Amino acid sequence: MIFAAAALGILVVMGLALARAFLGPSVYDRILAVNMFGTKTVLLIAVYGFLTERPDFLDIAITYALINFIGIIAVLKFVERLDNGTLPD
Amino acid sequence: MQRDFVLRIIAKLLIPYILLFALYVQFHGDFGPGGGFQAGVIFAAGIILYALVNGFEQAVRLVSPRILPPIAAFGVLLYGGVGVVSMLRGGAFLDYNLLAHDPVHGQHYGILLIELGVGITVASIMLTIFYAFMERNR
Amino acid sequence: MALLLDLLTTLLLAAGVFLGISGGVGVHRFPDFYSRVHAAGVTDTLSAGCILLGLMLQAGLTLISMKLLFILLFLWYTSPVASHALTRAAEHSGLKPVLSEPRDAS
Amino acid sequence: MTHLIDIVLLTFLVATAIAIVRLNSLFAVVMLFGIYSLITAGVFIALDAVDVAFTEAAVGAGISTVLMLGTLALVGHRQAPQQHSRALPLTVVVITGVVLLWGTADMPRFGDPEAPVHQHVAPRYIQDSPAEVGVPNMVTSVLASYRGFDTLGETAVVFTAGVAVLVLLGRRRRQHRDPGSSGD
Amino acid sequence: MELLGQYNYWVVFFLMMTGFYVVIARGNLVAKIVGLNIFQTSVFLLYISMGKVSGGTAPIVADPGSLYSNPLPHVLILTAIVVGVATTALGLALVVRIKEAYGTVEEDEIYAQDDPPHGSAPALAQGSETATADSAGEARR
Amino acid sequence: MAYLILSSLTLPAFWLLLSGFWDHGLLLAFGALSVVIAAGFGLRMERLEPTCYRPAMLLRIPAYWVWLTGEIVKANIDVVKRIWWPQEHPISPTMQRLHCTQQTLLGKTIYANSITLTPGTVAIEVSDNEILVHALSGAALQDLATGDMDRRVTRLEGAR
Amino acid sequence: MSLGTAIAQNLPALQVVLPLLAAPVCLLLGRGRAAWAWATLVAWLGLLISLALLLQVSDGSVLRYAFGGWAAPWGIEYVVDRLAAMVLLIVSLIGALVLSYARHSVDAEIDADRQPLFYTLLLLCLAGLLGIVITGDAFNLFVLLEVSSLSTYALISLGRNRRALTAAYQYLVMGTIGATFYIIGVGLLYMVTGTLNMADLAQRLPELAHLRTVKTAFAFISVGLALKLAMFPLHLWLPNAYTYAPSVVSAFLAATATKVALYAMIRMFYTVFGAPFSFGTMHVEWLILPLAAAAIFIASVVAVFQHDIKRMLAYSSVAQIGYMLLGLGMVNLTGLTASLLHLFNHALMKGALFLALGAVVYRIGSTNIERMGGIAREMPWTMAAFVVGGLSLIGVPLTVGFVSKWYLLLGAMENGWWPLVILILATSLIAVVYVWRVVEAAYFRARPAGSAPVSEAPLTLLVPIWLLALANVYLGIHTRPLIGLAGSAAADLLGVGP
Amino acid sequence: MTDWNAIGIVLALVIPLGAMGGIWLFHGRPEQRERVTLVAAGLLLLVVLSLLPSVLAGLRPEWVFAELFPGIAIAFRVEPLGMLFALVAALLWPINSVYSIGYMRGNNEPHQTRFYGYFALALFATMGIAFAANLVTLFVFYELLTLSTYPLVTHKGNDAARAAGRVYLGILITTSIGLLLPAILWVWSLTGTTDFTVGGLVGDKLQGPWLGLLLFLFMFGIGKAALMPIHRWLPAAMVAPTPVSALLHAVAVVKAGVFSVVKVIVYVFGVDSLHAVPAASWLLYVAGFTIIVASLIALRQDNLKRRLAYSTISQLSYVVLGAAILAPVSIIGAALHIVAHAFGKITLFFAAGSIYTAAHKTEISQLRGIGWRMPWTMTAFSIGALSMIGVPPAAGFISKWYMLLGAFETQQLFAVGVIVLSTVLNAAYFLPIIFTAFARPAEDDPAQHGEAPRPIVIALACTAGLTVLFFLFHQVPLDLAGQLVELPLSDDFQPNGSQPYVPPSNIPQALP
Repeated sequence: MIFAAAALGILVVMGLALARAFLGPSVYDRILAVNMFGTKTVLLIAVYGFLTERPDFLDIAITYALINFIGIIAVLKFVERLDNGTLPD
Repeated sequence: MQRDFVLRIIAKLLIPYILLFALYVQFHGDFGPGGGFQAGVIFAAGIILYALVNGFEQAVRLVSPRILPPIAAFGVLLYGGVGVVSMLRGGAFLDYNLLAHDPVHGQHYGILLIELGVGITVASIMLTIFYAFMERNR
Repeated sequence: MALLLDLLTTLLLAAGVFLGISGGVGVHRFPDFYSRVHAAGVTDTLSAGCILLGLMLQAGLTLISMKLLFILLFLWYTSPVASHALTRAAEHSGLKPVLSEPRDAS
Repeated sequence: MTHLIDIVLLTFLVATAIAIVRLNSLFAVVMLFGIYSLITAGVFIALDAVDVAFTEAAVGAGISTVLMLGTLALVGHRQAPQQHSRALPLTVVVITGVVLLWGTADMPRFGDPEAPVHQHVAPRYIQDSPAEVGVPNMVTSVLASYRGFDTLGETAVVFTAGVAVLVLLGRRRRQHRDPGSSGD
Repeated sequence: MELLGQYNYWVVFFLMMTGFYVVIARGNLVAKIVGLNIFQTSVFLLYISMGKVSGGTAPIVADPGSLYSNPLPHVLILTAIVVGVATTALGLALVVRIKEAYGTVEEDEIYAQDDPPHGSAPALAQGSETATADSAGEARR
Repeated sequence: MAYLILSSLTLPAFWLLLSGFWDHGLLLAFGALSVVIAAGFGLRMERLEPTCYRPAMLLRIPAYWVWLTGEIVKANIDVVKRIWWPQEHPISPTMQRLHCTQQTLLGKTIYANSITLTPGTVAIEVSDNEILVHALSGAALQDLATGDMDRRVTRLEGAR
Repeated sequence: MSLGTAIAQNLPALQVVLPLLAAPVCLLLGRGRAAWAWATLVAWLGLLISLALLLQVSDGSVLRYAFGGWAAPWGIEYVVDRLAAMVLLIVSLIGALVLSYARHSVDAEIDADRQPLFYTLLLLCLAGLLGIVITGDAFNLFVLLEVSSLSTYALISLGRNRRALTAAYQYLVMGTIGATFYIIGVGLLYMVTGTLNMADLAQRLPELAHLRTVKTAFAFISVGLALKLAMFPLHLWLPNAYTYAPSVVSAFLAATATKVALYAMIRMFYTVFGAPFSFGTMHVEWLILPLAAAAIFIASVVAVFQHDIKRMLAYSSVAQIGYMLLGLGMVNLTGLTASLLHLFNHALMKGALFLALGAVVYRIGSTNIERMGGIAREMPWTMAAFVVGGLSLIGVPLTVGFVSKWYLLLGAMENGWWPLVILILATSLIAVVYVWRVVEAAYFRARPAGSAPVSEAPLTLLVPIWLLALANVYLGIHTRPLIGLAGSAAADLLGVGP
Repeated sequence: MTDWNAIGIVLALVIPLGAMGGIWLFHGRPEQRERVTLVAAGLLLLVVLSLLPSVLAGLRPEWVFAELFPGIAIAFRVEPLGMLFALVAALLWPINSVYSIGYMRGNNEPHQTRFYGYFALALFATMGIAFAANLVTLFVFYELLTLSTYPLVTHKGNDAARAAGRVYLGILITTSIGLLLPAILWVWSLTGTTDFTVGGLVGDKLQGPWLGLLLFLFMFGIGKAALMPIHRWLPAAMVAPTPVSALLHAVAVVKAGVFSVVKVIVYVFGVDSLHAVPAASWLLYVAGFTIIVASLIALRQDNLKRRLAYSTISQLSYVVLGAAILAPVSIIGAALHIVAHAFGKITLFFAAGSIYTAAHKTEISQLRGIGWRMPWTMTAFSIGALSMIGVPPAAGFISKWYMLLGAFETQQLFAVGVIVLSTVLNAAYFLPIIFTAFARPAEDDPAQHGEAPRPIVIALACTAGLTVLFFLFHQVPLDLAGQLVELPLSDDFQPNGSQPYVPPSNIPQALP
């Protein structure tokens, strides 16, 4: 039960992050929100594993964390290439 | 070279573990989630991280794009080879039962090998694709 | 003992979720990008730590715990790097922070 | 409980999808697509499809997004405003959607263990594969053994894509285009 | 719950149609690819939804007597995901080449260049430059 | 060399802890192979761009972590307060360049990461001997400016 | 276990696996010439296999091959019946001829460093197409469809004109939508039946025919495949794709790709859903017939106004697909026979025509009708083959085109659809017009001013062209085997005795 | 194929085809090329003649090339009408070849290889039409003839020629695919066969108006018969060099049309069944209309070849008329008219070409006094013209006579009237030419020219002679034509009408 509550709580955080991602306003806010969303997903999966008593999903959580990180780095590398003054919103 | 070293150092620290994790996923696909495809992608992702952080020239020195297509071809052929061997042993294509004396062992070997083929192909192809995009980006 | 562990887990998870929600709220309440980074940092560090630790307590001294530990380590390794890279990129692109006092140039 | 998580995640998905339709910045669209994939992967986990979630996370949120970003870096992230009327696409989409919804009426209930899907082919995989194939992960045994040829095809698809991308973007010795093609 | 017994499918269909709409309504070639991905991803959801068994668990052998979800859709979708990423990669590569060849990735401008309606083609290519340039200032807030 | 020792210890450990099949010959063989591959890549990267590793660091780092965790907890509490009770605990974002004394890149990296890891402060830019820090409040920055963390990291680095 | 037995027992698998595994080898070979030789060898071996398969099933037996030794609904099986064998034969025949032809043409049109890749893709495409034909699994069909589609997109994009890129992109988007629609349909079918095997589906669907889900699935599969086979309003990708692709690719695709998609559609309508459902319940012919008629008429007319001959032939292909669909929609034995015949014959004629155009491109670098003026005097053999193909396209007796059109007319008359008879005749007349334009330009115009004199195409190009052209004539005269095959395949489909 | 006759059929087809190959082979060597043409023409004549005895003896040699589907075959059978047609074509090809050599060389025409090559191909098609055993075969060779003559029509290669060629091809192909092919299909779907059958195929299978419709499809589908209003291609085709106009548009092509018409009426419909259907009688009126109107138009043409062309249209409709009268005797007349008109019209065209070659004149008004400069030519012209009008001792008389006989016998007063009126009109447009050529004094004609080159004159003389000879010795054609309607025609049957004709009892006497 506690896991369920925790999962719900994490979902709430994810929702907040998602809202920030939609709202922006700057591209960095979005990236930040995406990153936050990703790490919360990692936690959610971990909790979910315990919730369903199949904790061997943790590999997926590791993958998520990894992919999230690489994704963020890729986004930042992309943003770096943009010429000044033409930031996307 | 000295700019942005935080990222580079952490990445370099992490990448061997990422690769090892990928290989873990590769070889434990039988027991848990994962398998050749996921492993291949993660392996490629590890190298991609390196390429992102260190730039194309440096990444090419780590893994040359020229060797990748042959590796990918090898992966497909490994997969197909398992099928061909099972065919030569008198079974149908990809009938792993015939790969060992015990069918279940045969299945196990067969699955390991073809997963390996998938992993090799996927990793090298993903990297090839990424390199191709990155090269244009220079 | 088991009850104690459960209780501890409950506490840790609750703390983690609370911290997470705090971070989520902070991301909305704080005025500019740079300050939001701090709020996000809350969720990435202690929130994640509490939750994972709580789970580890449940799993005991097993491989599952080790994996949870790996996740935690990974998060703690990468999240500051990501934040740093993010703010660095923002700074470079000319995104100006909202500051309460003039920027110290020293 | 898993249903609740499922519903919340689906709600996130819908929100993301709507945002993708409404946002004009390609960059944001691509990033939201990354999120979309990530949420999808979450839904997959909630629906017990761990292997799929694994793959979707690695591919959709990872490789696809990275490739899209790489493309944006090359082609620019600006998008021209919509000029065409949206009536035609909307009509097509609505018709397709209505057909699909019409078809749901006779679908088995979501999660129903009595659904035909769970009655015919799958039981053998679930009951016999551990003995026949000897691999605990049924997805792996189906993927690699029962439907091993599909997987060979899948590998071939990946290989094809790699070769295709090499054909398109690989290093070339000389350009071979009609005049009028302007490099960027 | 009985009434909403198929909510999953409904949502999935909505998502599918959203992706489909993006594919056919957007003129930007990259956006089309994104739409295609959303479309396909939603189809994956459809398959996985039908494989779910209430109260079931992931199809990896666990305690005896567990109820497992159907592994077959998972296998199919694993394959489909791979196909999807392959298509995406190829599509994006094409977009890159189109950009190099035409200088734009907007469908209308490409058609205008290939079959100039009446005016000169290059004039049309500048149409998009002003389209989203106004976002720069906004981002500095 | 240091890197080789480091990785020859941690990589197999990582594998074994992930795998959990400690008595499965085939998998152990694959594990060995995998470790060799991963270490091979690591060495290759190391050769392309060496980082100065010191085995001694490995011994000192747990203690640092414990201290850092404490800092993180404190900082978290501070930020959470500012989030929920903005009236009582208003934020006052500040940005400042701080001196840093680490000599190696690794050391600077650890310092910068530590700064970022503690909520309330973010290292934006690291240059030769300065770190540009953004802080949520002047107090957080003041803490940092005392140089406590800087010294600890430098000690961890084990300067020659 | 001797090699011979292994091969003999695994022919259905080898048909697809051989080119599939030959593709990476082709990539490993690395040099254009070696890759070509290897690909050609493989293609000819594939032709031999398909001939052997045809012989094995010519008595009406059905060959079933279970991959991995897993029996049908659990594993993937390959099914070869007469219909499949026939389509396999034409695909592998075209593959073998096109590859034999490819060397010089590819040398001229594709950079040397791209050539191994090109042959790799061509082999993959071949493998995918053959697989679609032979597979008995609805999902496996999708996978192989994607193998062939992806390689096709890349092959098209190799065309020299930059519009090849947009054509490939357009095809990619539409093709992917089509494939996605297809898997939606397959998914819905799976949802109500629990199986993916076509034979199994066919067995289970009749009792589920009342379900809306099945009907929806039918609609999606139909639309998806219609996109792939360029059915009339969904054909927009085809003209550009065929026009701007390299010559070899145009020939290969025009002769095989849409045919295979049509084959898949026939399989779905007749084998999986069954004619009673497809036509009795869904009345898909009410949709197909008007669209096919529109395709035939509009595309034919549009073809007349094209300046680029490749484009003209592409529009003609749209029209010809209309003919095939027309036969399909007649829902009688004759119509279906006509459809299958035309499927086969159109591959022969379009193969010959596009290969001949490839030879023209090889020499003058263009297929614009203005620049082809008087070319027949300089390339008499090439243009003679073109004329033979053109006559076949028109449907002149003693060519294969006549055979299929005749059966089409018969099918229409059998149903008493006289307007269709008139339509078929009228569009044949339009075909005369567009073929004649080329003949007039090539034979009765002077070479455009300032064009350098050219010589006849090399023998390596001419031989495959002429093999196809002669096949057009030979099979137009000795019609028995083909008609027998198509007729019995159609009878198999309709379940009305051999 | 063991039978000589079957071999004969094959040879009759192979020889022209081989000639075409040979001509292409000797591209650029005129001597060899012309020799090939002549040798092939001679051989063909011999082969066709060799088939004659068996046909006269009542045999019907057959050769099946390929059976495409059950009931559809490419097959050949030599029957009397086809024999007659083949004979005419084979007889005139050598003569025409001689003429062509003179004409082409005399005018220094380009693309001679193409010319001779397609000429041989056209002959191949003609032979195929003549011997076709069923509608499908007929159709195939009919189309081949159209296509193979296109290069000849557009021989000049200028825009005018190409435009004319487009009209030519457009009308012929459109009608054949749009009307003839459906008709064939209809027949096939009705009867399951398309073989020409004595007594008709569709006789009892179709009712009144439907039969009329089928007849309509056939008659206008066979565009080469040039029934109005689809006659436009024929004047258009006159842009071709004269040998083409001569052999093809006086003999092969147009005769292929009327030949097909007769064949269809006799072997597909059957005279009896058409007789029984009022709806089929429109053909008579259309034919009559065409005869009269075409003659009237011919009257107004000043260009010699155009006048001849319209004359051809008119004369072709005689054949149709003869068939449409539906009396056995008139059908004999129709068959004979195919021959008679061929001889006459080829002579006229030869003469026109001769005038063009020697004097480069194309208009009738320019011909004043030319008769004395080119006596051979104009004499032959006169004989041809008389044959057209139907004056003894020229061939035209015989055929017109039989037709008239049939018309009287069936009391088709309309037909009688048409024949009489048209004879007057024929005279009206031919006699002035002769008059101009011989009786009007030559005007200022600075360029002194004499007779045309010798090959032309020889050919001209041959055909003029044939025209006369036909009048005198028409037994063989008559026998053949008699077999067509299964009438035993005795040796002493004379065309002077002294012996009353006894109609077979199975032919209805009264008008429908």
